[in-house]
Amino acid sequence: MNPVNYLYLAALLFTIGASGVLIRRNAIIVFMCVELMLNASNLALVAFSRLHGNLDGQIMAFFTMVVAAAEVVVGLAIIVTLFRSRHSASVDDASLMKL
Amino acid sequence: MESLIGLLVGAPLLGAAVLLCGGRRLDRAGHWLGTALAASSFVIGLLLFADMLGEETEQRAMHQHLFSWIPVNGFQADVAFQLDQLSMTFVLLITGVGTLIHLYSIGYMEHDERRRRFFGYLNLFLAAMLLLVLADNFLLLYVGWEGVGLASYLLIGFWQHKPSAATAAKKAFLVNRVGDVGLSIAIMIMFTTFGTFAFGPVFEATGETSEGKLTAIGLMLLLAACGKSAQVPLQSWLGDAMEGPTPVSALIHAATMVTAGVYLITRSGAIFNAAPDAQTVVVVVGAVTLLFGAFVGCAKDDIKKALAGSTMSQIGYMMLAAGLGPIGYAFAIMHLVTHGFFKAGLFLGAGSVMHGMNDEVDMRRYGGLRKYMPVTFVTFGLGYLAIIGFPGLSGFFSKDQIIEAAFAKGGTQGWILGSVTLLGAAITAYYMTRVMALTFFGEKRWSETGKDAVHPHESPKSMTIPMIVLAFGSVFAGGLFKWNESFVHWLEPVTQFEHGHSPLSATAVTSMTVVALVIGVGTAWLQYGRRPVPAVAPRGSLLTRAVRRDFLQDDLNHVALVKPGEYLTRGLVYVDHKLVDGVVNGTAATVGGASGRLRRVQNGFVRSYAVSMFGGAAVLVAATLLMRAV
Amino acid sequence: MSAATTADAAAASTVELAGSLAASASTTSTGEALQFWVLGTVAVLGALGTVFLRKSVHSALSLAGTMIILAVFYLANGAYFLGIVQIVVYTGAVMMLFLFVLMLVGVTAEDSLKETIKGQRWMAALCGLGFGVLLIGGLGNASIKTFSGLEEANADGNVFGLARLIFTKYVFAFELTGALLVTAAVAAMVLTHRERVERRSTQREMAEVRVRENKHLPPLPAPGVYARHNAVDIPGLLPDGTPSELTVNPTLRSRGQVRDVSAEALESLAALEQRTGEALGREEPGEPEAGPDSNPGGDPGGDPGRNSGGNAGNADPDRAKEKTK
Amino acid sequence: MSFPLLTAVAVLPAAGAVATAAVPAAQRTLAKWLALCVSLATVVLAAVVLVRFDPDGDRYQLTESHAWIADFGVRYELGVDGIGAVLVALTAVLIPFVILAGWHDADTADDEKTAETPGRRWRPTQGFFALILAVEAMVLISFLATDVFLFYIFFEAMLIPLYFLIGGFGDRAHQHGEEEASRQRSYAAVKFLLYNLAGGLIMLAAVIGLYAVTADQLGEGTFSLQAITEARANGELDMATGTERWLFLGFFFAFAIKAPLFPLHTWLPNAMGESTAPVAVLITAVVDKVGTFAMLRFCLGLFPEASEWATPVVLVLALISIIYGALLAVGQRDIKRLIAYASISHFGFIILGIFAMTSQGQGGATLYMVNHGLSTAVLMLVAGFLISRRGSRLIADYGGVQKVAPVLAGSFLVGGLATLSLPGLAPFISEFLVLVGTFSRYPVIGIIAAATIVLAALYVLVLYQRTMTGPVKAGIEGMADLRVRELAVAAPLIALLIFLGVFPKPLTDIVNPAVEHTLSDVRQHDPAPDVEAAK
Repeated sequence: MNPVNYLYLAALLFTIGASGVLIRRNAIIVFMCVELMLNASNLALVAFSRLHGNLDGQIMAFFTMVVAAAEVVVGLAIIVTLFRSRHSASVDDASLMKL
Repeated sequence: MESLIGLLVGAPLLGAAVLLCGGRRLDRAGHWLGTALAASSFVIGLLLFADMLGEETEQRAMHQHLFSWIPVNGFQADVAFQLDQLSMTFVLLITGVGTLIHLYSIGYMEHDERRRRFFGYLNLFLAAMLLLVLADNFLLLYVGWEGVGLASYLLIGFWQHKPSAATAAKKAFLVNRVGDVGLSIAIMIMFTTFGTFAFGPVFEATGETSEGKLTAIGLMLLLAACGKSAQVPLQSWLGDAMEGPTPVSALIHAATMVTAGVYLITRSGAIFNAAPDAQTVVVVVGAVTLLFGAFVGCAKDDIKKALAGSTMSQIGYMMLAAGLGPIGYAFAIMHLVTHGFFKAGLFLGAGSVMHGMNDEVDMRRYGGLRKYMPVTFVTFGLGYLAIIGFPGLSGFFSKDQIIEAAFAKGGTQGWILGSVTLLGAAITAYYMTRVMALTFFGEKRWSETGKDAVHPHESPKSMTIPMIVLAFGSVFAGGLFKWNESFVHWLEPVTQFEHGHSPLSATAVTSMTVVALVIGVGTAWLQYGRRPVPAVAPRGSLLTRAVRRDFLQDDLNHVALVKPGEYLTRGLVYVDHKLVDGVVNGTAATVGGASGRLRRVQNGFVRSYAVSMFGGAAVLVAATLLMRAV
Repeated sequence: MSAATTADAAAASTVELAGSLAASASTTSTGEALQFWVLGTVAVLGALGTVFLRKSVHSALSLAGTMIILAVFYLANGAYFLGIVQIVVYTGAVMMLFLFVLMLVGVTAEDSLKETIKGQRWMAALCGLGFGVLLIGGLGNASIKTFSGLEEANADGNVFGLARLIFTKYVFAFELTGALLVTAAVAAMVLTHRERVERRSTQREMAEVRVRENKHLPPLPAPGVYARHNAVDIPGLLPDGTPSELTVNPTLRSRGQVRDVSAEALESLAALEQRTGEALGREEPGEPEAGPDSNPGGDPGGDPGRNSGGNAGNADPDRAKEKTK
Repeated sequence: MSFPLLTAVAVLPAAGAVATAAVPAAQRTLAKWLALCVSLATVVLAAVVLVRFDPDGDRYQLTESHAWIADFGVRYELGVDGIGAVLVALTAVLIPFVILAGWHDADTADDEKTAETPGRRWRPTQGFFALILAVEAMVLISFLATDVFLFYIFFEAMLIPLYFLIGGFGDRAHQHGEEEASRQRSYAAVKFLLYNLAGGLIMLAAVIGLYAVTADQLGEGTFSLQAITEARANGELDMATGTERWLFLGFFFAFAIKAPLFPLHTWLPNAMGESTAPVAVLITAVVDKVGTFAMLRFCLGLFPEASEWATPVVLVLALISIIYGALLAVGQRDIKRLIAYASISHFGFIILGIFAMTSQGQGGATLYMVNHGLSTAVLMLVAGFLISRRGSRLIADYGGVQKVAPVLAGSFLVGGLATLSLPGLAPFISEFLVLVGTFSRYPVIGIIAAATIVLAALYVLVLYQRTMTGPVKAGIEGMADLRVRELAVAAPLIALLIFLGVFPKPLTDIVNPAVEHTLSDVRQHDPAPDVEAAK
């Protein structure tokens, strides 16, 4: 099997995740889509590491995971506070930056 | 001796400075100071005159170089004076008559609280006028030229509270400015042609350039002269200028300033001699103005305006003579001087009459005044005889010479000019007789009772003495000058006199002049002396009415210049505001609107920002791929 | 070291479980190809589900599925450690965190997929497609035929290899991530922590307030008064059958999770009337409604008496009982 | 190294500005006196410069040169040539009168502030005079800078204080009341700022372009005027025709806005009309001169060929400005706007003289800058005194002033006569030189320009007649004549006008050599008179 397939898959997932970020209004789902994108990139990294035969790619993926974890924590905290303040998890409701 | 020349100008200038900046504390003595300085300037003039007579005919011209005025590389203008016979003639006339009129004004302006300033202006005028005639280059002359313009502006508008006076002053200055444009352009042409505008070098170099340039210069100088000397077509201001106090009319608008044009043309005779076309134009202008002024003089009921018309006409004579070239210059100046005497005398007389008649100027409200103000009557009468050219009086000699010279021009031109001058003489006699009759003869058309009651009385000494002196001048000056051609020879070094060959003998011309005079006087006497004169002017024929309005000159200007000008400026103001400024503000508005629309893109929705981010990322990827591909 | 070995062991076992043979081999077996195509499809479906399912819980679950599949792919690609981490940390911890928050925000809250921002969806589609096409096109001209394999890299264990790199080459980054995690934890606490500024008011005080404001002097009605339901999210009915929002917990109200059953309650009442009417063999149905004007001369107050008393009197109990079932 | 005289000249007012701004709120009067003394001290320094300047010495004197932004070849280079010297003198001389005339201009604002904020954190009086001094400092620097970039910086920076002077301390007299006045003020201020910033922006592009060209051809780029002119002279630097023309246009545009040239003039009437008379004088008599000065020094000095190429257009535009400004002045109903349009006409003369490319023209233009500064100062400041008495800018509200306030009327008349360039007053000389200089190369333009002196007489005399003569209008009766302070403003300026009108030699001696240098930059010579040409 052509190793590039993994990359194709990664690209596909990444794109899907991105479109999800753009389409969904629910902050949590948007956030999940971000996670999806991160995972897609991780897949690509892992595949790269196998392609090149060294572990640096996996290290990158590892760091990505760590950072993702941190990001999730903070992000979810933000969502919760957001929800508390305006009783809704819709990203469109937090549109005070207009004009 | 030369060093005194500067003082000629300096004395009155000092007077002006002191009187204008001095403040109220000078109110009591100010007029005496002004008169004294004018007189001192006259005395200096006499000293220089005596000194000049001592010299040889050829060495008489004096120079005084004060300092370098405007030194810019090629362009060198100096403040330097040149006192030759021509200038000397003017100096004596200006300072002499000027002093007399200062004296006269002391009495005339007695009740005016701004008398100090009046004398300041008079001194300023003297200084400027002397600068004009003493300058040794055209640029300095230009300074004097505009200086007298300023002085006349200030003096015409002296009674500024009268709107009519203010307007007249403005008008005078503006019309003069038109002439000044001519003078400045003439100077520019001189500079580009000769590289200088000092009298000597320019006049010497006339031979080295084309006639066309000289004609251009000549015409421009003529334009200037027309403005200053109220010649057609720039004559319209002189009549209104009579709004000023009478002494002003006498000094500036009769004796001295208005004759500056004649001085200019005589002075630059060298240029005109080399430019016959320009000369012809000068002659034509002179002839036209001669008749124009004469007609106007016939129609006016305002005594000063009648005299103003006559001034125009007399200066027309001078212009004409000056236009004749070397055969005329001397006579032009001679007539100028004699005219200075008798016209000043006449104006002072008129002023004295007005003084006695509560400043009434309408001659139709005078009449039979000879009994009430004898001195005025006599002096005015002598002036009258002089101006109409009564044989033996000064006007006779000078005018007769001019008529002769006009015939001497030769050819049809000569005949035309001669007859015009003769006609002018007749008309002069006519309107002056009219003035005389209306004012001093006939039954009185005023009442000593009623609301506008007047009590005619003789004027104080300070006014009558100058009149008497001037009367003497107007009686004897001509004869003195004519005495074995003394005046002509006196001026010859400057204006190189040559005898014209008249087709008619001198006696013939003289007799014709006398005939014309008799005709004029006779008709006028029949019309005004015998029959009673209506106190209110009859409507008169169309021509009369036209002439009363200076041949509709002002209406013409109004229609041709003032109205269009007003519309033009209004239109331009609108254009500037709407169009020029509109473009600017329009641009600003466009930018503002555009950014306002662009602002809507910032809708605050995270997701639309995300879209643009993602799109940007896509573009970047595309770019990198393209880079690869290329 | 021991941790590493155990991890390796775990990894190995998982590899068996994943059925990926010779994962670290430079060549890919047909088995792996099969696995890729099958699981890949599922992963894509899961991703799509994440994006397009309306209930957030479902999205979360499908995402979790995708992640697990990815974990399998990691293992198949010889990233044993990451595979395990993916499952344990990501699918285990992170997704659970997501679910917690979901619960907090409201499980049933489903956001309509209807787009509110003009043109957003089209732009999104365009960008997504464009991006995907570009990426895939870009990968299209990559000419990679074979893996170079991870044998020597994973020679003494994948975890060992990673550890060597982490603690040598990437040690600073590692430290930084540590700092990052601590910061994140603190940040989360700070963000979610709510400072109580004033003393919590006691029950008595609240009662006094109510008296002062003179509203709801009695305690708020409990849900399920006159109700056939007694779930907390269903408002009790007032005597006239209309629901009373007051009976429901404000949180639910604010989430809009109040289920309104008044309508069905009312119609079930009507149905009851109906059936009782039939049971009593009443001729003209709907007579009680027409009552007042149908028989003006009829004995007034008869109906109610009959309704109540008669009903009670000769109603068949078991019939009624099985009716109510 | 010697004492940095030029720096001192510029720094003194700057320091004065800071000091004035720092004066505590309570002492308004102290601030005023401080500003006045500083400006007088600047006059002394400027006089020293004038004395130390040797007309026959080399072109730029008292030069200072220090590396500033070495990476971009920007240097702090000061130097004074004849033209700069007289303009420095003009600026230094005018500022004290501006300050003296504006003695009470900030009081109203100050009182209001005091009323609404007793704490008086904001100190209008101090601000007003500090801003004036700041403008002076910047103008002086831009007259002295021989480094294009240095010049540019201050050319732009002087907009900021002026913006506040116009907007913050504008004229409160307006026929439609206070708030209309303030609206007009802010409009004028913004317009002034945007207009000039637009010009400056384009100039910045040109400046950078210049750097690029020099960097391209001389190895390392430079902004130094002398370096560039030398390089041009000895052929090291040879710009492509197109490049040079674009750069020239970039510079010229900015300068044409600053020294309002039709059709870029419309900011001036607003700015002058809405600001108080002293500020208006500051704008038209001092700041705008930077524009014309820069045309002479930078446009001609840096881009000779392009200047020659552009000459016809510029001359026509200048001629249009002359006539257009005069006609619009005739049409104005607002005294200050009238003076503004008159200034536009005069700037037309200056630009005409500069681009006539003759020594008379350019010498005349330089003198014109000085004389126009003086004459406008007299006219505008006296008009300001008049307006401050009556509280209206409309000509129609005046009449018969000379009856109640003869001295005021007199000095107004003198200012007016200077504006119509009456012989004997300074402006005549410059105007005539410009006319002669133009005529000797472009006779037609010269004649048309000469004809406009009639228009000048028209608008001045009409203004004088309507305001000063005639019967005394209502509201004029009690009008006080010039006070001592006001007389102290008007009299010296008038004296200066007369003196320079009679004896301009001191100025011409300084200016002539500089003009020669400029002409040699553009490789032009005066046309010889026909008579000598014939020989």
